[in-house]
Amino acid sequence: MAQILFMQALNQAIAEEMRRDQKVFLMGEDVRASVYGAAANLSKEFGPDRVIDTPLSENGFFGAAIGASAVGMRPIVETLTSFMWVGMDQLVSQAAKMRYMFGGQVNLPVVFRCVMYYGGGSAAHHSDRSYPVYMNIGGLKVAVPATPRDAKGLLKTAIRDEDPVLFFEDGTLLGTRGDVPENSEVPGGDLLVPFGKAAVHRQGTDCTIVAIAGALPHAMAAAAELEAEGVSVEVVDPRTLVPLDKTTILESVAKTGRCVVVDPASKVCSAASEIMSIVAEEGFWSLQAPMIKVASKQVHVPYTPVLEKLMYPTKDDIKAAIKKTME
Amino acid sequence: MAQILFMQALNQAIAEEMRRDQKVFLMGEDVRASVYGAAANLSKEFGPDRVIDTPLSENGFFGAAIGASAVGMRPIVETLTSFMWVGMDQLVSQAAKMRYMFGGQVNLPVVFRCVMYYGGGSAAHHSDRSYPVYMNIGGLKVAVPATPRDAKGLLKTAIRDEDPVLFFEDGTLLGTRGDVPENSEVPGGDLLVPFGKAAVHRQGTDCTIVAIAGALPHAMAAAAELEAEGVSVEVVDPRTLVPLDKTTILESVAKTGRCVVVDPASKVCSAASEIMSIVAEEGFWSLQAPMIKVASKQVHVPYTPVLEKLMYPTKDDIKAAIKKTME
Amino acid sequence: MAIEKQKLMLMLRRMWLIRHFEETVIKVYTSGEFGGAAHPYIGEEAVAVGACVALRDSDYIAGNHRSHGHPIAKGGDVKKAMAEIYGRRDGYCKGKGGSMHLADFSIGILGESGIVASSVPVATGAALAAKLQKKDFVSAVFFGDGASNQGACHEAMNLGSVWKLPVIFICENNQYAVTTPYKSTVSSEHIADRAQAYNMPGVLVDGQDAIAMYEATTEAVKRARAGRGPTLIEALTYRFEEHSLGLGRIRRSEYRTAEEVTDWRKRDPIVIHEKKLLETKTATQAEIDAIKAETGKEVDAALEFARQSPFPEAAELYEDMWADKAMPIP
Amino acid sequence: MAIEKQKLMLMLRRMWLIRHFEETVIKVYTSGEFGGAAHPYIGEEAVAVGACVALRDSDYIAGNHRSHGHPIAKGGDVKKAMAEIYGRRDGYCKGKGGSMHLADFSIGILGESGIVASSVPVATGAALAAKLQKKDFVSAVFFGDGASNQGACHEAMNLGSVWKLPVIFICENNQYAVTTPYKSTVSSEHIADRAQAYNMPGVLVDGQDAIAMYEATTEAVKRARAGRGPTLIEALTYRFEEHSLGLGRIRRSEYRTAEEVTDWRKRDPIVIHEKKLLETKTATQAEIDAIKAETGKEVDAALEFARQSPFPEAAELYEDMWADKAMPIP
Ligand SMILES: Cc1ncc(C[n+]2csc(CCOP(=O)(O)OP(=O)(O)O)c2C)c(N)n1
Ligand SMILES: Cc1ncc(C[n+]2csc(CCOP(=O)(O)OP(=O)(O)O)c2C)c(N)n1
Ligand SMILES: [Mg+2]
Ligand SMILES: [Mg+2]
Repeated sequence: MAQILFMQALNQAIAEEMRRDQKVFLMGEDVRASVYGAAANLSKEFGPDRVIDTPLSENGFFGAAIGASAVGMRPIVETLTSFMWVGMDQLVSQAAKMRYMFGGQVNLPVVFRCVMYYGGGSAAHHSDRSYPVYMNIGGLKVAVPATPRDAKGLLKTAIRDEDPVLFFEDGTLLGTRGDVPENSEVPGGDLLVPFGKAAVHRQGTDCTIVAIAGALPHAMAAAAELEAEGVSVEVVDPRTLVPLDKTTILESVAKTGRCVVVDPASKVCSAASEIMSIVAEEGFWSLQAPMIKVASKQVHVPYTPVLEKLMYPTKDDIKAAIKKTME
Repeated sequence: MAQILFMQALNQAIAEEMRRDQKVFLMGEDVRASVYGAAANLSKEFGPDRVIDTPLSENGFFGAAIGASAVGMRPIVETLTSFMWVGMDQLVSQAAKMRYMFGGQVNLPVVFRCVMYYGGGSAAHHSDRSYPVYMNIGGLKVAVPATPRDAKGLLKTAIRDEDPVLFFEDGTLLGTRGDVPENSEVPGGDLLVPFGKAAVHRQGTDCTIVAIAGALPHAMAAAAELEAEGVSVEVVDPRTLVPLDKTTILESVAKTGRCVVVDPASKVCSAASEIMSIVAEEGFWSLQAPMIKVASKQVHVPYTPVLEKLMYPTKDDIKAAIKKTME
Repeated sequence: MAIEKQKLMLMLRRMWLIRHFEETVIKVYTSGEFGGAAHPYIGEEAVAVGACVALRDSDYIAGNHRSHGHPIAKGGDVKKAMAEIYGRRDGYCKGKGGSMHLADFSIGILGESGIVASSVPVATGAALAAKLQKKDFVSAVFFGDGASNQGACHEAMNLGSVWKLPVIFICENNQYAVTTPYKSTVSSEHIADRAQAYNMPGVLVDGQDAIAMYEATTEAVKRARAGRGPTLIEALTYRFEEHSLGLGRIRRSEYRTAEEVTDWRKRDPIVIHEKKLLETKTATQAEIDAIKAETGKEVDAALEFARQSPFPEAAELYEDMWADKAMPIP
Repeated sequence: MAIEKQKLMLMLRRMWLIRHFEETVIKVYTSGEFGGAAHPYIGEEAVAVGACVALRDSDYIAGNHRSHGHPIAKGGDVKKAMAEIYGRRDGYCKGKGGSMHLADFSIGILGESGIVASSVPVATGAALAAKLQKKDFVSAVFFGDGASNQGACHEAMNLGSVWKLPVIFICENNQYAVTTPYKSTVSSEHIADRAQAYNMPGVLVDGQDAIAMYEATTEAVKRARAGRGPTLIEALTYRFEEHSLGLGRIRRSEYRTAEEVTDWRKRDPIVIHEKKLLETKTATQAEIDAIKAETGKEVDAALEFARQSPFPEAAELYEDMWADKAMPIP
């Protein structure tokens, strides 16, 4: 077991899968120089044919990746979440729809690694947290790892998956450190975290927090502080949103009777909205109090730190929400 | 008062606003010939400078409309919802974000008329009902008229609005007929339906249906049939989703204690999910039973009619849901 | 270029297959047997056929909404194509795709795409795979004059060129995008001129002449297989029918004159090809007639097949979304 | 072309303003006074300045992430620009935009855009408005060599051309997109060559020479105001600094050589312009020194202004989303 950075976990996952399978390659803007970090040293090890710098043409090279995946390759595309709008047509009309519309004739084993920078003064054009959009579309798996271990294990799973995967890398977590087992320490010799299986990071009996991506550390901190105040909080991390492990969420709410959903995405039609709608419909009789949504404010991301810090869910917001449900 | 088609109501709204204000113009693919129908006769009346055929370049001409609106024009853009993915960057990065990111320096009075064809064998590439995506983004008003009267009144309001508006025209409603008052019959001499004000199309005491766009006729039919069975159903049509009139919805649920939300969009992260999350949080104590979501299946739209007809909410689905909440 | 008789006859066969197919679709469409949109390829047969006969089975193609001609030209099965348009389970996509989304991955047909220009990057990606896999297949993509204005075309052509990919961009310039003449939407004189902007050959071809298309494509294929990158071929052609079935409104709009249509109809690609076959004594009238008759029967059989094929079962709605069978449909 | 002294001196002034501004930003950035990205324009000053001095106040410009040079070149207020970068309420966007989103609609600055190429269609739309309003303003848009590969550029140039809009496309070819040389991403020899594909003039200009930029832009403006449509100007230039402040990782990657940087630094646009002013005896050294000193003080004052300006209040988070004051923020 080693303590490594989230960013290193991503790097390890890519390198291991590229070693394992010649069909896997990485493409994106400035990936050879690894401007963003997760591709560090990959071009040295794998050469320019498997670590490909692309022109600034998101729609074009997203499509090229999709096409390559349709005929036997396994591309990993690196991009920022905010640039996905530019390549949106390829994501929706091709990656998401091709398989169904062609009656299942084709698999598309392509992974889009979508970095979400936010919280660091990047302003409205560089701070999107748009995974809820892709949940609505269908046909795209959506991963939202919150720990280095899950980052590595889910990314390896994503690369081996036969369906297109959007893999959201939360910028606020990239510098966090956590235990990641060596492959030799795990059964099968490979750290593979399955899709569709939530992680219960903390057991509790009074209230459930469902915390998505970068919300997890805040949820854990809130839970720890509330424990001191005698409130027992269970923290559930869905890890993937498509597929969504609603069973674990519903079981937790059945136990606690209360639920706060924390989502760094914009509030309206968020992942939190979806989760709450499921609990409201399928877990209604478990609920002893209204659920509360703690999500980002429904404005664009302002540049100035004094405003930006008010945007996203904080530990205090979560604590306040839990206290309110406990009233 | 005249009985006119939904499509004619759109045509009247555009023509009246173009007559009223020289700054208003229409652009899109084949709008001069009015291939889609709502632009019928406009190029004859207003000439090719105010009814502009565009090249096939959604990102380019969406952006051109946004730019023109930023410097004093009031463009109306005609497109299909499915083609918005191609122009997504301009919708999100520019239309939605410009005002906030520039500190309120600019108004963007641009209307995108987004036709939603579905239910007629158009298959996955031509049948999107993606308004929930734009609800998440923020900065774009979202209208979903369900009657000819609202189509006309909301479109006129949209054209006069200083913010960008996405105006979704439900293809299943285009051929429906309804009462639309003459302008001379309405106060102020102009049929303007305000944004953010839901319509209660039918009063009831046992259960609330919130029905969006093309779901309305099915909801009304379900309500009528249930009345015969002794169930009193209230039907609420939000009319606009951004802004959303949650007060009317919550008041209705407070009265009925039950809620079924019907949405032609894909189920996950739908407008229905959002509305249910709001009621679950703010109307929890009114609820006497779980809410139920009746939305499109979470698959892409299949071509064959035998499968496509299973996609979207039907009157029977709605009736079944209401009966279930009444158990 | 001397072309073997077998290929020349194959061209005729496939053009007739497309012609019969489209005429049948028009006939049955009008009788209301199915709905949705269907974009006839009549008049443009030589473009796809000339190009595809220059390809191997292991090569890839992708196409657009005007979508029946390309797969048939590549050797697609008219039975499965017709059944798909009929929304039946034996269709190419089990009824899920319909007219605009025919595909046959078993013979390199990566699929027709309803979003204009959207398949151009995808086809470019197949060519990228050829390069990465060090295989010598090529990828050809058909798109319209209207499509050429889409950013997707620009990006894909640039990618194809800087990466020297074995991709062939085939623009079917049939003069209009729905009702809009390309002269009012394409700023260059010819679309082929744009090739210069991507440092690739741009070839203007008579799209009514299957042999000309075959020759231009053969050049492009050579270049592509040799690792010298893409070619842009602009085929000048015309659709003899309206943009799409079921859009009566277009017919009423006067975007093209009756004379123009008549003039172009005089340049029927099948007539042109048959004349050449006869003039060069490559084939006899009897051989030609036989091909016409055989393909007619093939399409009749396809229609029968389609009509007999069952509709999918309700449960199939939920199939084919995911390769992963464990995926729940919420 | 004889250019009035006033204009030549204005060029020098604005170049110095940008230079001081950027040097100050670099200095204070490194001291950690603010975060986010900031893309220095040092080395490229002549491009925006030469172009903007050829415009009127009533003309429009739009720009990109390398974003301080364009608005200052158009006559923007360095106080408001600096305060914006400091995230303060007196900034151009009240602190909401920051470095990448400076804008001043009162003098035609439609705003810098962080999404590469995204402002190109917007600027084209402003030109469309000129045509529809029958006004003679023009709209100029700055974008990089990297941006030229985006579909948005292709679509906007085509639109500008077919509609004969008064728009000027100014590509700042500083040789790289972050670490990627344009030679490996742009398939044409020069980006200006692409103009042919849109039937507009394509002009290759020495981007280190403000006068050359002024002249090329003046030509384009004439053409635009006369209703003859757009021009594509490619300015060959170089960024003397790294892509963006705060990206140490780029510095460590060897995408360009020290010699290359040194060589280009020898072609400092300010030095080149000053030399011309002296050689042609347009200005004395004293006049030049005075401009350098004055602009230095102006930027010092801007820094002071920015530091003194208050941060926005929490409630302002919810302001400016909507023109419509009645809009609820959910
Ligand atoms: C992105 C997109 N925009 C608009 C449409 C609607 N549409 C379908 S076909 C067509 C015209 C296409 O013209 P062209 O590319 O020349 O092909 P043709 O139909 O002439 O073969 C249009 C506008 C679409 N399908 N996709
Ligand atoms: C659509 C999009 N893709 C990627 C980026 C990340 N990015 C920011 S600047 C840049 C390079 C731009 O190069 P160029 O257009 O040449 O401008 P320069 O920075 O050289 O001035 C990249 C890749 C972005 N901001 N937007
Ligand atoms: Mg065409
Ligand atoms: Mg550059």
